[in-house]
Amino acid sequence: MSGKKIVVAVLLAGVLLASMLAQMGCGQKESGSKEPIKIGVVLSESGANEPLGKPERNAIKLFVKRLNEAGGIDGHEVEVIIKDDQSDANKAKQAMVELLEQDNPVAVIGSSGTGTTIAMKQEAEKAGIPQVCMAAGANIMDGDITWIFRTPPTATEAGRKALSYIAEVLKVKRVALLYDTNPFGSDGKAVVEREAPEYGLEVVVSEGYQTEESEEGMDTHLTNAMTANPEVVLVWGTNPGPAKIVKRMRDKGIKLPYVGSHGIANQAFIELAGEAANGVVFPAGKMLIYQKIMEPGSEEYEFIKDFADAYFEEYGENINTFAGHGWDAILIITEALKRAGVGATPEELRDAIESTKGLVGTAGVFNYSPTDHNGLTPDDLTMVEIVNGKWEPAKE
Amino acid sequence: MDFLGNCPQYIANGLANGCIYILVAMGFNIVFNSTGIINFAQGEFCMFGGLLAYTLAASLGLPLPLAIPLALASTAIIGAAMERLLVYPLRRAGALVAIIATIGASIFFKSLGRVLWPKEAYKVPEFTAGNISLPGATVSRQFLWVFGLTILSVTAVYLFFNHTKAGKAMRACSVNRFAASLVGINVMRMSLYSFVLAAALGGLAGLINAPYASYSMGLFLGVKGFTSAVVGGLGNTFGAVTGGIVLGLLEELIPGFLTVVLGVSTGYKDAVAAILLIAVLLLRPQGILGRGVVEKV
Amino acid sequence: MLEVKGLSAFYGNIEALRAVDLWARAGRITTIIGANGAGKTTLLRAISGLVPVRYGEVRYVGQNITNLEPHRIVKMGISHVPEGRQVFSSMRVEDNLLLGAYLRSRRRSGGEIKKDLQMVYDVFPVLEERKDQMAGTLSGGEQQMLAIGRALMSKPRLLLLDEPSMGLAPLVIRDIFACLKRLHDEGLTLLLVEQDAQIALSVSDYGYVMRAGKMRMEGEARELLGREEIKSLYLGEEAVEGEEGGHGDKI
Amino acid sequence: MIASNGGSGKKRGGSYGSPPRRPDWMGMLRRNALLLGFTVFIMVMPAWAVPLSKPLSIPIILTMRLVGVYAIVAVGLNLLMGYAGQVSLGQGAFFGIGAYTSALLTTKVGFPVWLGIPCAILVAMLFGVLLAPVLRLKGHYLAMATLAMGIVVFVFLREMTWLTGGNDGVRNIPHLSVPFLEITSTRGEFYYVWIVAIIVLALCSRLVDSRVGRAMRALHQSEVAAEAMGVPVSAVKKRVFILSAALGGLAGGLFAHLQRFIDPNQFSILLSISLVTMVVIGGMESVWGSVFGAGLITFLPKLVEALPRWLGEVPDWLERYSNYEGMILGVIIMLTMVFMPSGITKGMVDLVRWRRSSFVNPFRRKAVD
Amino acid sequence: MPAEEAMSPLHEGVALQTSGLYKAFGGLTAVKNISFAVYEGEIRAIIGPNGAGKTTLYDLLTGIYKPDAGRIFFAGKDITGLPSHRITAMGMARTFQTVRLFPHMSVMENVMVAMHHRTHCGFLSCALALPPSRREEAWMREEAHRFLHIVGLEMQGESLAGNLPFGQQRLLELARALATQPKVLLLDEPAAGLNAYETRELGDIIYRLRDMGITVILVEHDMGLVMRISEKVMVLDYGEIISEGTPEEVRSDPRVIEAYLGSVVD
Repeated sequence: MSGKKIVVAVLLAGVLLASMLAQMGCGQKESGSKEPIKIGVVLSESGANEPLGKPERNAIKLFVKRLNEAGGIDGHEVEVIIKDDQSDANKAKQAMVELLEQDNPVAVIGSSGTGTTIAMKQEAEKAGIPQVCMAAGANIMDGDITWIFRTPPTATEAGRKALSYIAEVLKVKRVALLYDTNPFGSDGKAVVEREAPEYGLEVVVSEGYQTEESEEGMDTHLTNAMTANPEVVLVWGTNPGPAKIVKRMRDKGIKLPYVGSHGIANQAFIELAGEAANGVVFPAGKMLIYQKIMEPGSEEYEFIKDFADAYFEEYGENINTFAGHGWDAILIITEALKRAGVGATPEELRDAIESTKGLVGTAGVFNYSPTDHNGLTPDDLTMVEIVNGKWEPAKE
Repeated sequence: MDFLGNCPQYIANGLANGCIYILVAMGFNIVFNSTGIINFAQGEFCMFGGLLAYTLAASLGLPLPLAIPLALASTAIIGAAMERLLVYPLRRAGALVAIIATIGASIFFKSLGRVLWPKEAYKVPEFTAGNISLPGATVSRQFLWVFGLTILSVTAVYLFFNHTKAGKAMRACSVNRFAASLVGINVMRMSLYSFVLAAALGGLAGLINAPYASYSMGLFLGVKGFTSAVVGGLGNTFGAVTGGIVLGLLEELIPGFLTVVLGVSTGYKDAVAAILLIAVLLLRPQGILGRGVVEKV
Repeated sequence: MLEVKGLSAFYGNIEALRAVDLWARAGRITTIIGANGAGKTTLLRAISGLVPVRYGEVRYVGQNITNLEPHRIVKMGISHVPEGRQVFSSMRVEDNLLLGAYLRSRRRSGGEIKKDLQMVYDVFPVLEERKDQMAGTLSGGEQQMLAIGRALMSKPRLLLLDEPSMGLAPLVIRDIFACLKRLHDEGLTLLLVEQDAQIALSVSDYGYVMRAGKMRMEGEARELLGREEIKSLYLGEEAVEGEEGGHGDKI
Repeated sequence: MIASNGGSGKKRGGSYGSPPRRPDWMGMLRRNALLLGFTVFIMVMPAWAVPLSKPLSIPIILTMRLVGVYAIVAVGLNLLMGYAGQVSLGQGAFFGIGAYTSALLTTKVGFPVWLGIPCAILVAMLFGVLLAPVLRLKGHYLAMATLAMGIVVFVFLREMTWLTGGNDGVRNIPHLSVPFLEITSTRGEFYYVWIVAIIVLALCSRLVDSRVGRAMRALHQSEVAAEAMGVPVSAVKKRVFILSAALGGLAGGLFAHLQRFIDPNQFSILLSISLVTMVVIGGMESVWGSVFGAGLITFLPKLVEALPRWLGEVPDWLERYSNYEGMILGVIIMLTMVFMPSGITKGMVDLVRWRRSSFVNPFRRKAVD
Repeated sequence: MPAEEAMSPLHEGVALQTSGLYKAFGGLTAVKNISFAVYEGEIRAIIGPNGAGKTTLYDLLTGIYKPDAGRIFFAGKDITGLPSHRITAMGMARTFQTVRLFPHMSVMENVMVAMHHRTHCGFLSCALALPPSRREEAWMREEAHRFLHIVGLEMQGESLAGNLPFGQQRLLELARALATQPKVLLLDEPAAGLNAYETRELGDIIYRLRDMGITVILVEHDMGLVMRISEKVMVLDYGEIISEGTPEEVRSDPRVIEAYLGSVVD
């Protein structure tokens, strides 16, 4: 017992010491002329949504760096406090509360995934602070939407875009839906099953798969789906599942058209699926192929080009959709701050965001309104087709 | 009926997955026989096999016939390191400690895999691309490799255990460790060999499970492999063959049946292996062949 | 050939051996007899490195082999036939025998191993008849022969035998001992541990009697065979008890 | 004392009078001293932790709420794994079942929270009863069976969308409450959780030193001997399993109302494994060790996350700690098992006492013991 | 033993009786047709060479194994096939050949475990430390102390069982078995590993137990002890009873001598 006490004592002493050190270290911070504007960011930098969180983080950091170099907002620097939620709703909520309690940010950005965003949303509502999320889940906007805004197109927009493509361009009726059993996939499944009748389509089978399954496992799902005699295969998931499916489909000589989700709007899909990727059509933000569908010199074109060049210079990578979502999120907040003024209350800032109109972002033109906090419409999306391993605009 | 018409395809898919499970399960059995522990990091060996093959073949551009043996050898070295640094020091520890230590290793390996290969998946080159049509089913050419290499590995392992001195010595250790040390077999060395062999088998499973490998595949394959080992009778090296095939087939046939005949969600597919594992453990712990060992008090 | 000096060993917390001295001369059969629980098995296991030695030392042809790893000791030419036979039951008889030659390089002495295998088959013809059977299916006596044969395959200079008679029918015991005698005649040194004093001493040259982890008596085998005290050492008598009562170690 | 009449020798000159024995209350006091000390420590914690949180950049109280929740479930797991020696890699399942029960009852049926949590306990216990047959298995088999159990529960939580909402999860779960009072502040939640946790800890530390606890520990060390001493081994195991399920359910219930949003992915195998890690690092057979383990595992990422703020600019890799958190945890687990198999708390106690007993270099070839 | 006697209802004064016990493991018959009766207050020794089936017989009696054939009667009831803890609760306790203490528990706790079946407080009562459980706990401590006193370990109550020297571990095992309040106590090689002094002390303790009314059965290799304390000796060889009688009778029985010393060759 006495040994245990000693341990406890040592621990206590350690904590006290650490706290003293920390206090010393903290004194140096307040050197800037004006107090910085704090924006909290919660991202999935690890875990299942890591491919989303990392580019988002890069974009946000880059945006802020450029903004501050340009003098910040009214001479105030912008400081982002980035936390990782590890793709876990519980950690996201924890991170959110930490931000609220410790840093008093004017707004928060986050998170990358649907579950994590919902966990944060509840806290944003409770605290009354604007939140801009980068998750696509349609169900995020269920319930109260006072404080939450979003930058990416949702499953609803993407789903509608894909369904209208199936109905109007492909002109077929029977849809086989394969979806990932993860949150992204099940969200898409819900949207597709709900919206399909409006486009006169019939979802003849919906088959859930797990993205880790082997190609043969996917083949079983595909076989199950083919029993229903579909005319098109619609796959709603993130890598690598859709790549396995399309590869398998083409290997087996199934010639049906393959329509994907915006979850495969990245280079990784092309790498993973190889040859089989050719002919795959999916809805995506126009940014993906902006050089091909936009007029050079137009506002959108220049905005995206600026972003793409800066991003490439900083990180040596090409932009992708997720980086774009992060860029849009911080853009929307900072633009609103400029309009509402640095000292704006959360309510004023929220109203400023809600009044955003015609703001050109990477994902499209944002128009928020009291009833619509998604900002985008299906028209901000475009159907992309993979041709020879490159993204091309699909025939409309 | 549609379901019956699909059956050849389900069976082909089941066999292909079953082959992978067999390789993983044999790894479990070999280690269990020579050390008496279940290596929870066995699935991570598959991860290393697949991802190392990717790095060597796709990133470094080595030709496949060179890249694959190198990937296997590296995985085997990882296995050896794990044995020397973790299993050997714990040779006298109880089951609980061993279980947790190998779980620790599995967490470590997985995280290491994520740091080294952070993307959600990598494409491991296939040995030969393309596919073959059979009546009622289409299989990839890779399937032939999987099938062939599994048969080859099982045969090789069989020959090793029955016709080589080292193999017989390893068997002797698993039959009677005490007597093995009496005839001059270095029992701890055999434990090292078993890890090397198990890691190599796991690595092979990981890399022929092509074309996709990711850091997260370990748990998935580990659970399936262990289930196969138990279904075939834990410790029975060749029971793994039965176990792997049974699990592989059930895993494709049951969801096929559920969707096509009953129209129930296939999301439950993930639970097939787990439920089978619990059922076999409770009802027939010696495995369906009944020749495995049942753990004593 | 083998010299044990002041050997003490523990089994867990039990002090199984207390300062044991022993000398096995080359070319002779030395026997240790004693009732069960006397520490005979522990002694053999300590010699072959299976039980750690706490105090004392074991010397074999002049070298100190105390606490060497078992496989090194086998390599030096000491082979141990364990109590209860311990054959590899789910392996073939011939594989069992070949495993006995595990430490010998097949490349260098492949021919010799074959010859030795034939030699074992000559000594125990029944093993040749059953060479493809699983060892576990043999009878007790056959398993004992297999265990001895396996030990011979390492080409030992000293053979340690632990209770070769245990659980066997008298006729079979006689066969086994006849074989041991024959091996001895061929020049092998034997260290035998037995409970069956009569048969063991009758084939031996020199004998030790153990009781409660100590050597209590030693002498030429023939002489020991005649002594009455042996019986009391086995079946216990107050006289013996009293003699040691005085110097029992304190705990 | 009736003892030694009749026998021929009474060696130790024992008198017939009452033997010198240490009064029982001394031990009780000592045990309770730790408990009381800890309670005081927790109760005054906000006083010093709140002002410290900001400069340290570690949200101490906020994190401590979760530590309390994890401590409850880890203590339950420790009873099962550390004391009774039955490995479970599926404890997250009971946690999830508890969380979902209370969340669904309060959001869909309209139960008050203070009724939902007891229901969570009951339902988790019910599942404990249903799943108890796995206890027939031992060692590795049990470990794998419980792992499978965790997977099955996870898949069903995800797939039974009509009940659980599937991946959409359950949201807007009410705050923790006692009758007539909803608790919404962090500090309130902290006290709520820790009062429950301290009660659980007190009960558990009593339990392990009682008749039942002794039976548990005995069967861990030798089932045959325990059975031979009249301990109904399988019944005791089963009860401990159900108890640990109940504590899992309780913690899950609290968790649901703290987080107010749950989805199946929070209750995957990873949770079970990190619970095992807490128990192991804190120390098997140690109620307080589990609290320490829960604290360490929960605070470690916070500490690393805070480092950049203490040190100013730090390299990018340090900032992305969560990427290699697994490596660090894995190494900690392996080192603990190799060098301090009884856990860090006990290992440290041993080191402090300069007792080398549990610190024999395991890499040495020969152990002369 | 004549079979008809074994099959008949228990005689007055018989503590434990078996009839025709058989147990085989794989192909090996470990125990063959064992029938015997032990009378109340007797000290009975079972001896025999290694592998004679003594420990298996114990395992059958205490319910660790189920016999393939035959019956066991104890305390007037047929206890064949009952689980171990039930048999213990009925009043038969045992010690183990290889000490099976609970090494990480204190000496006192080891003994208290053995009182499990005599106490009743459940999880709730124990966790809440309700008055009944506290009373019970106090009573158990007192009882445990009493048993430790019998074997002379009362001073070591708080030390860890695993840290005791071996001789004391044997004694503790004995105290633990006593704490189950047995009518019949089965000792499995209690003197193995003890020195002469300790063995002698053990003999005295066994006498004392007999005087307390406990029937003692012991399997033992230390013939000095066996011959000194037992009233009747039973000799097992190859799983069968080959001789039964007083120590003197057994010692001079040629079959016993042969079993131990072996037959004369030539």
